Amino acid sequence: MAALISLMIAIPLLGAIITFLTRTREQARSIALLTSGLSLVISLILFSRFDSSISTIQFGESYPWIASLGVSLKFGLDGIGMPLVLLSNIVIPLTVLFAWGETKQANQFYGLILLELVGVLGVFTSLDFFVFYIFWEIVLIPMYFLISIWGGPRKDYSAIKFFIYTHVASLVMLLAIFSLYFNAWQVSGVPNFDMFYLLKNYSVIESPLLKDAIFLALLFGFLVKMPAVPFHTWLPDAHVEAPTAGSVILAALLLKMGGYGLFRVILPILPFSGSPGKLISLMAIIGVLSILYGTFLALAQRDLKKMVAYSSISHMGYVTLGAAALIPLSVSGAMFQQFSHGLITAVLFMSCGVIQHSAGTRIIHDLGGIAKHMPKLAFLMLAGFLASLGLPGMSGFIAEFLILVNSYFTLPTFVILALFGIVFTAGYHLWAMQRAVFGTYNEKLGHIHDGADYGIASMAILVLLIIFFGLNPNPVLTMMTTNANQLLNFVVLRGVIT
Amino acid sequence: MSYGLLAPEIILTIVGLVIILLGLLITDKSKNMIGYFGAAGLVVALGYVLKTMTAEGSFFYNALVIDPLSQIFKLIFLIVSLMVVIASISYFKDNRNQDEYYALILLSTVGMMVVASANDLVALFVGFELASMSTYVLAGFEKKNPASLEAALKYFIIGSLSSALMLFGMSLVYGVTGSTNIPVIIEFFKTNPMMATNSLDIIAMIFLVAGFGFKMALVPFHMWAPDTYEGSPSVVSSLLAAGSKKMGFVAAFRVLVLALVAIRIDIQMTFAILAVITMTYGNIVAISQRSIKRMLAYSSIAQAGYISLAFVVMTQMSVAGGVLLALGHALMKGGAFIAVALVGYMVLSDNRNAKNLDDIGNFAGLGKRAPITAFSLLVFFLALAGIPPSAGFIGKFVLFYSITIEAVAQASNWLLLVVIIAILNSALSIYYYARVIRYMYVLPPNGEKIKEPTPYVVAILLAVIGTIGIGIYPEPFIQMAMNAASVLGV
Amino acid sequence: MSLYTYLLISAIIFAIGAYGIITQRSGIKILMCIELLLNSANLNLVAFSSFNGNATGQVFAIFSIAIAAAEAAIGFAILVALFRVRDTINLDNINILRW
Amino acid sequence: MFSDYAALIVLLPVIAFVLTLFLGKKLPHGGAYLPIAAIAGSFIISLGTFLEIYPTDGIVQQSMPWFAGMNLGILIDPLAVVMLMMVSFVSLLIHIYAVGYMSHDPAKPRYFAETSLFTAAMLSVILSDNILQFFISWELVGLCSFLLIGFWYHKPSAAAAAKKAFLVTRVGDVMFLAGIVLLYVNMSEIITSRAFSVGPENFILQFKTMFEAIPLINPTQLTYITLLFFGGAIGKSGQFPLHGWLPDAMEGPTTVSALIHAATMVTAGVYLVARTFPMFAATPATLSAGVPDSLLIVAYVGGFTALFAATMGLVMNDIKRVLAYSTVSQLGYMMLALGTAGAVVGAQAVGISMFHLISHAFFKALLFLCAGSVIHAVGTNDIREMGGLFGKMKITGTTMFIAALALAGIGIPFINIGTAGFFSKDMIIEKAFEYGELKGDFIPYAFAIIAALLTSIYIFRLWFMAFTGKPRSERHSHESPGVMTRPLMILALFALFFGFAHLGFYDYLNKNFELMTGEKAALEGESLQMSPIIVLLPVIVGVLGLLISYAIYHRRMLDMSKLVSTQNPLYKLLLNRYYEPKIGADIIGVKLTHDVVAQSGEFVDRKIIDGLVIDNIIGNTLFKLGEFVRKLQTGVVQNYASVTILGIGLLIIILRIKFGGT
Repeated sequence: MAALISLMIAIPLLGAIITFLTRTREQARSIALLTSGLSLVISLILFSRFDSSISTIQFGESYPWIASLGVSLKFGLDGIGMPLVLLSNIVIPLTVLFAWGETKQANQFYGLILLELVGVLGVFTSLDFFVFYIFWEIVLIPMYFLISIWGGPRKDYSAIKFFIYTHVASLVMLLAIFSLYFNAWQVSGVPNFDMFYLLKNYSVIESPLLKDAIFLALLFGFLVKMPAVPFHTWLPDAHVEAPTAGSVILAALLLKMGGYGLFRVILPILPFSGSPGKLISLMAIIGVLSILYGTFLALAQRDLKKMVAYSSISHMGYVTLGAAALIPLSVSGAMFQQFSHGLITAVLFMSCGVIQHSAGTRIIHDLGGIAKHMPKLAFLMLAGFLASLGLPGMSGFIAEFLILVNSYFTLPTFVILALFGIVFTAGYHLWAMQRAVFGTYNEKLGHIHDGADYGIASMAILVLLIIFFGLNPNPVLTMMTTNANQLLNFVVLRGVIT
Repeated sequence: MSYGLLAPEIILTIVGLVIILLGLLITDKSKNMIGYFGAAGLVVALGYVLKTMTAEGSFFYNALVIDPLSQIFKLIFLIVSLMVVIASISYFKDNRNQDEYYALILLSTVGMMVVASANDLVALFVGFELASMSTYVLAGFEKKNPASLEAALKYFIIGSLSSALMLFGMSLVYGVTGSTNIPVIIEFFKTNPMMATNSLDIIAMIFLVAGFGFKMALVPFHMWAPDTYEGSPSVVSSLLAAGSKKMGFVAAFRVLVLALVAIRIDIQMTFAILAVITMTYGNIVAISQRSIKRMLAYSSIAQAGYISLAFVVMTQMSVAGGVLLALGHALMKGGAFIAVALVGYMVLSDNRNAKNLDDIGNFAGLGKRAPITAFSLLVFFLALAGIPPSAGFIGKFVLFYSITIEAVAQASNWLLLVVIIAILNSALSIYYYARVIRYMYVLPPNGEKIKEPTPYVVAILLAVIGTIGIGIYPEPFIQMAMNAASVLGV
Repeated sequence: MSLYTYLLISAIIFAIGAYGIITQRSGIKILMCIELLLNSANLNLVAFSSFNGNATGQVFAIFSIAIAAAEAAIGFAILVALFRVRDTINLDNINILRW
Repeated sequence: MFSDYAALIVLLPVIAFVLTLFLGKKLPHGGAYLPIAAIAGSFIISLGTFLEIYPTDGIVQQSMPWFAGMNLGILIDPLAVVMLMMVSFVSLLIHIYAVGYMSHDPAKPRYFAETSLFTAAMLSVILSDNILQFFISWELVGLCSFLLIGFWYHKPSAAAAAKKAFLVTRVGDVMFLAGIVLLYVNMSEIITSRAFSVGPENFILQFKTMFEAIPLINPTQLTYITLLFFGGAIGKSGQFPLHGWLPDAMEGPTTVSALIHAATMVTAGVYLVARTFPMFAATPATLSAGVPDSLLIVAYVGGFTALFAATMGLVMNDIKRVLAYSTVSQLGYMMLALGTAGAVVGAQAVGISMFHLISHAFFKALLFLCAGSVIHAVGTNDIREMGGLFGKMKITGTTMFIAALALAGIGIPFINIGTAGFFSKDMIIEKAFEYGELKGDFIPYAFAIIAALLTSIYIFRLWFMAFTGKPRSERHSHESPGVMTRPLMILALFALFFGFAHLGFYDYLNKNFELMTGEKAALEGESLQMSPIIVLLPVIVGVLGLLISYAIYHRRMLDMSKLVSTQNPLYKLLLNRYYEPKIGADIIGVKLTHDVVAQSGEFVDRKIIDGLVIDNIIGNTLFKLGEFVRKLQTGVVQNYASVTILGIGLLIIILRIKFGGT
């Protein structure tokens, strides 16, 4: 059973192709659920066999591909990738389940969702920069279609903005990859796109300016994806227009690619960059700015979904902050935030989707009192919102607590600033709940009713997972910590922070 | 001396001539067979070329050479011609002038192949003209269609002007060096570097650039391209954009090495400016087009900008990248034009008197009406935009990579700027591709589902397989391109 | 006569041809101007051939003249076809393909 | 034996929560018996544990690692065990009462599930052996409060009050969290510097570890930590200036008000200060550094709140609001006790404060349940519409009078007979006086004694207005059913007689911190001998308040109409609650945060970053440029030729310039 990872990627790919070719939506969704479920099973097998105590790559696979460029298909998992693989495999089947009732071009819809799974799994498992980049780009296309075919009124604008904006970022990142590759080639005389190899040779680059340029280009690529302020403006548009399944995947998985890049690529080279101090400050500023800016913008929103979108920006700010703090536990907290936010934001977007579907609007002022007719939704949505505002006992709290507590060692000012955001975070969540879900029922909405059972079921599963990981984060946190420790060995060795 | 290595050219010439002869002998009805005959000839030639990918040889007093560079371009030309011929079986079905059409395509292909092999300015010029003149006629082949004729006329006037300019440039080069043999010329400049920078030589160089630039559709020699691509029959546009355009590149690769030897940095800068302007112009203007062929024409101009980045640094890597992108572009653009031809067929089958066959509105709901075509166009567009895994991505990847490493190695900011502009352009291009994709997949169809004619489908799928195949398994192609680049000795 | 005289003459012919292409409206005249351009190059070739002392240039010129003839033939053919459809060969009016 | 099952104290109500939530609909009374049984179980285990550890002065400690060096654990020391018994007991009574009170509500399962979860969370707060678990439970308590205040979520005012409660306490919680952050950083620095060793059984945020490390923590940092903790306590216990949510919280069912906003949850803030009292007590050392003494701040905030809330209690017309302000005021007393007595008698202050906390829990729960009974009967909250109820509701009237007496702290000094409040509150006032003697600062004492007078006035105003005089509404009211009155009687007994336990209580709690750390806390100074007038004064003001209210509201001896009118600025100020809702919610919440900051952020984001930069500058410019350049393609072939030739000319010029020409 050596090739589990490639099997895990191949199954949904095959599923996607079959799904595209099916004729009825019943077949399409069954195949989508089946293949994503199989992928989940494989990831669970991997997860159960994963040794959390070692930081090296496990389940490594390598196949030759483009020898003249030194590209090979290398896959493997460590504590950084494993939780995100698990997350992807949890979110996608649940998204399929949530969107069980999709009727418009159903075979394409489910096929695209499966392709997203293929893309993110590839990103989280590939250890060759070239392959990584390919998967990184592949992810864009299904999402573009998901937005532009199944999206809202301004879907064209949003879809293309999403596509171009993030594509530019990837290309800038590609430039940096070129430079790393060239550098490593010069060192050894052998072309090689191995990710670790390229990153290891980063320190050999002589010019500090070039080092910083490469670093910034990579950072830009990841921050746009996350997205961090001020590179975030594609996100609200994309989310508002995307169909619920698209939003869920976008927020729960695609944003995580940016964070993954921070841990996989940025942190290993950070200590060797030309001016680590400044770059750390830069990351910290961007992190805190994202937290506060996202919070205040969320406060200003009238559209429930847009509010959730801005809250994502705010939450992803914690990831940047935690990564910038360079403390093992803050970094693992940031990793955990990625995992946890993936689960939480899925619930939030699903809630928005159910509301949109049955009430026909997401504008907070036009809603009101829907809990009366949608008690199950109200309950799950409340759980999601509470998790999102960082209620203890839910996974979000663990992550934010670890980040805040540990970042204080190196970035005290930023932590204090971030703490200010917490009150307002609670503010907009509760304000939205109060206006939209509680209060007097707005009779103009007509007769509304709870979402379909499969939607509610998938939300319930997510909520249970949020609570489970909130009470017992160890299954994923341990492996994250192992890798965070290993990542930061360099930091300590280089004396970047004392 | 064995002429075995020239077999493809010889075969094609013979087949072309036989087709003309056949045309005189057979009835109009049975002329539909001719296409298959032409395709068979191309397949045989293609087989020969593939067999001799790494062969070397020189003929006719060193006027023609066979080397990896010539072979890979011959491969491109043959594939494109094959696609075009196959598609034309449908496009020109029941046309009573089919024989001439196929003969011209084969002869123009021979012309292009001669250019690819040319090692002497005379051979180069002759090949160039053979290919050009055949395509002038092809562009105006729909002789009842004013647009087609106008396209041919514009193509012809600007083409002849460029030929004249090129010839003038060649005459100057000959005057300075006393030879028309390219290696001899290069050797001359190497030994007399002072000679390389006199005014005559610079003027000569610019005239040559103008001549090649015309074929490449490089700004400011591009003006004919949109009109011609739009007006010509779609299959001919495919040949022009995918095939004859590359002729300019192979000629430029062969000859401009000399420029590299001669005047180095400055030609580098000039090409960089030209390339940047070309790609930006192409992309910006493409955004607002409603005619898909015209949009593809501008996109083709933009692609020419990317490929000519290879001249900016002229390293083995960059030339390899240029060659790869040329190969990819041939497949993608060739396929795309053929797909547009299919859409035209579809529109005509809706309404026999339809105008503006390639209007973007006709692409609405194509995903439902002609799924294979739509999917193929999707692949081509994404590949043109440089999304992996595709030939377009691999080509751009190697090309941009080669520029970046030069920028890094020379610590050259402006080179870096060039790459960044190229990258932004590449992202911008997504905009207009995505627009068509939206029409194809998002908007509702305005007609019934059609049965896609087999020849078109075969031709398009050939291109799709090539596009994706190179993306998924680029190794042999990269090897080929690297070998080709090594011929230039840069 | 020195080489430069030939070159000068050829340059003048070239300039006339170029000027003609830019300014003339009639398709026929433009064809003639193109011929002028080609012939200026031919003049160059022959002159250089004579001064370089090898025959390559003259060979080249012969090729070029042959090609020019073919080219002119094609040009006229296109113009004739166009005239049949549009009743004009005034190039200013032939602009349905633009933008 | 009981102590081995200590975890069940929390887990039983949790299980009841889950079961009631999902199965409640199918069970009689909305599944009310599940939580009742579970909480009874918790109470029995608590009591059993108490009986086990009381004779031996033992404590219960159980701990297990959680994540990232944190732990989950149980610590039952005297402080915790008395709280456990109180909370589980009061909660049990209120649950029983609620079976009657909520009998007509369709959402009973949700109600009982939520109160059950609340009880679990509150018990978990009490049991926590580390500050993180404490914080988590604390937040869950806040969550339950949010849910229960908004129980009737279809009422906009209830939804708004729930939100306000959560947000305002959140401000405190963030401070608390900041305190934890600071504490964690200090602790881990101490641990990594190896100045301090932790055993394998010790965890970084465990109270035990924290207290042992106190001497090593930088005093300034310690002050910040304690002040931040106190910030959390201010939020949770409704101290000034974060008191505003508590009166609004009365939007929930009365039983909730009784359970959460009187007896248990709001005391969590006091409990937090008590729990971490050694840290607070360690701060005065930094007085010289110019940093204020944490206990001093606790005392002042507490004292001021006691008075401040009492003033508003005087004018409220909503029966529950009066009680809410009374709660705020009494919580102020508890804080005051911690602050002043802490300075006088050190850790014994915890006992003093906790005793008031527990006696307050009894009589305030009683007051609320009585109020609930009244509301149940008359169907309104407004005391102006009540009156003459005593004749119809004898039990309620009597028990409420007892509770009022306890709240007013009435008893007979020197022979030690009195209500629970008499013992607990008078002790606090005496300690405030001692503090004045010790430090020469009588301000806290002044706060306390004036507040005592006002307390007595407002509570008897309430009682006289509600139960005496003529009925002011038509509604036919009647006594509540037995399931409601029986808990009233039980609580009344406690309100009357719990005070006699005070000596034992003080003794037991004084050992608290010694038992945990194993160190004997130095007893600071003997109690001063007090002059009789000081001992008498609290009772005197209590009685005086009763008489004043009797005179005004029963006998109508004074015409209050002049004073009680919106023309009177003071009355208006009080009635508008010092304009706190306006300032807090409207100005800070809506105007400043939402309208100014958030909307301008939105403007910047959409119009400038996105609109101007992305759409206009980049997008539109490119399109316009494209449209313009496009027109260059005129379609006239001579122009094309011109461009070609012009291009060549330009290239030649560029290259000639480059070379300077040869």
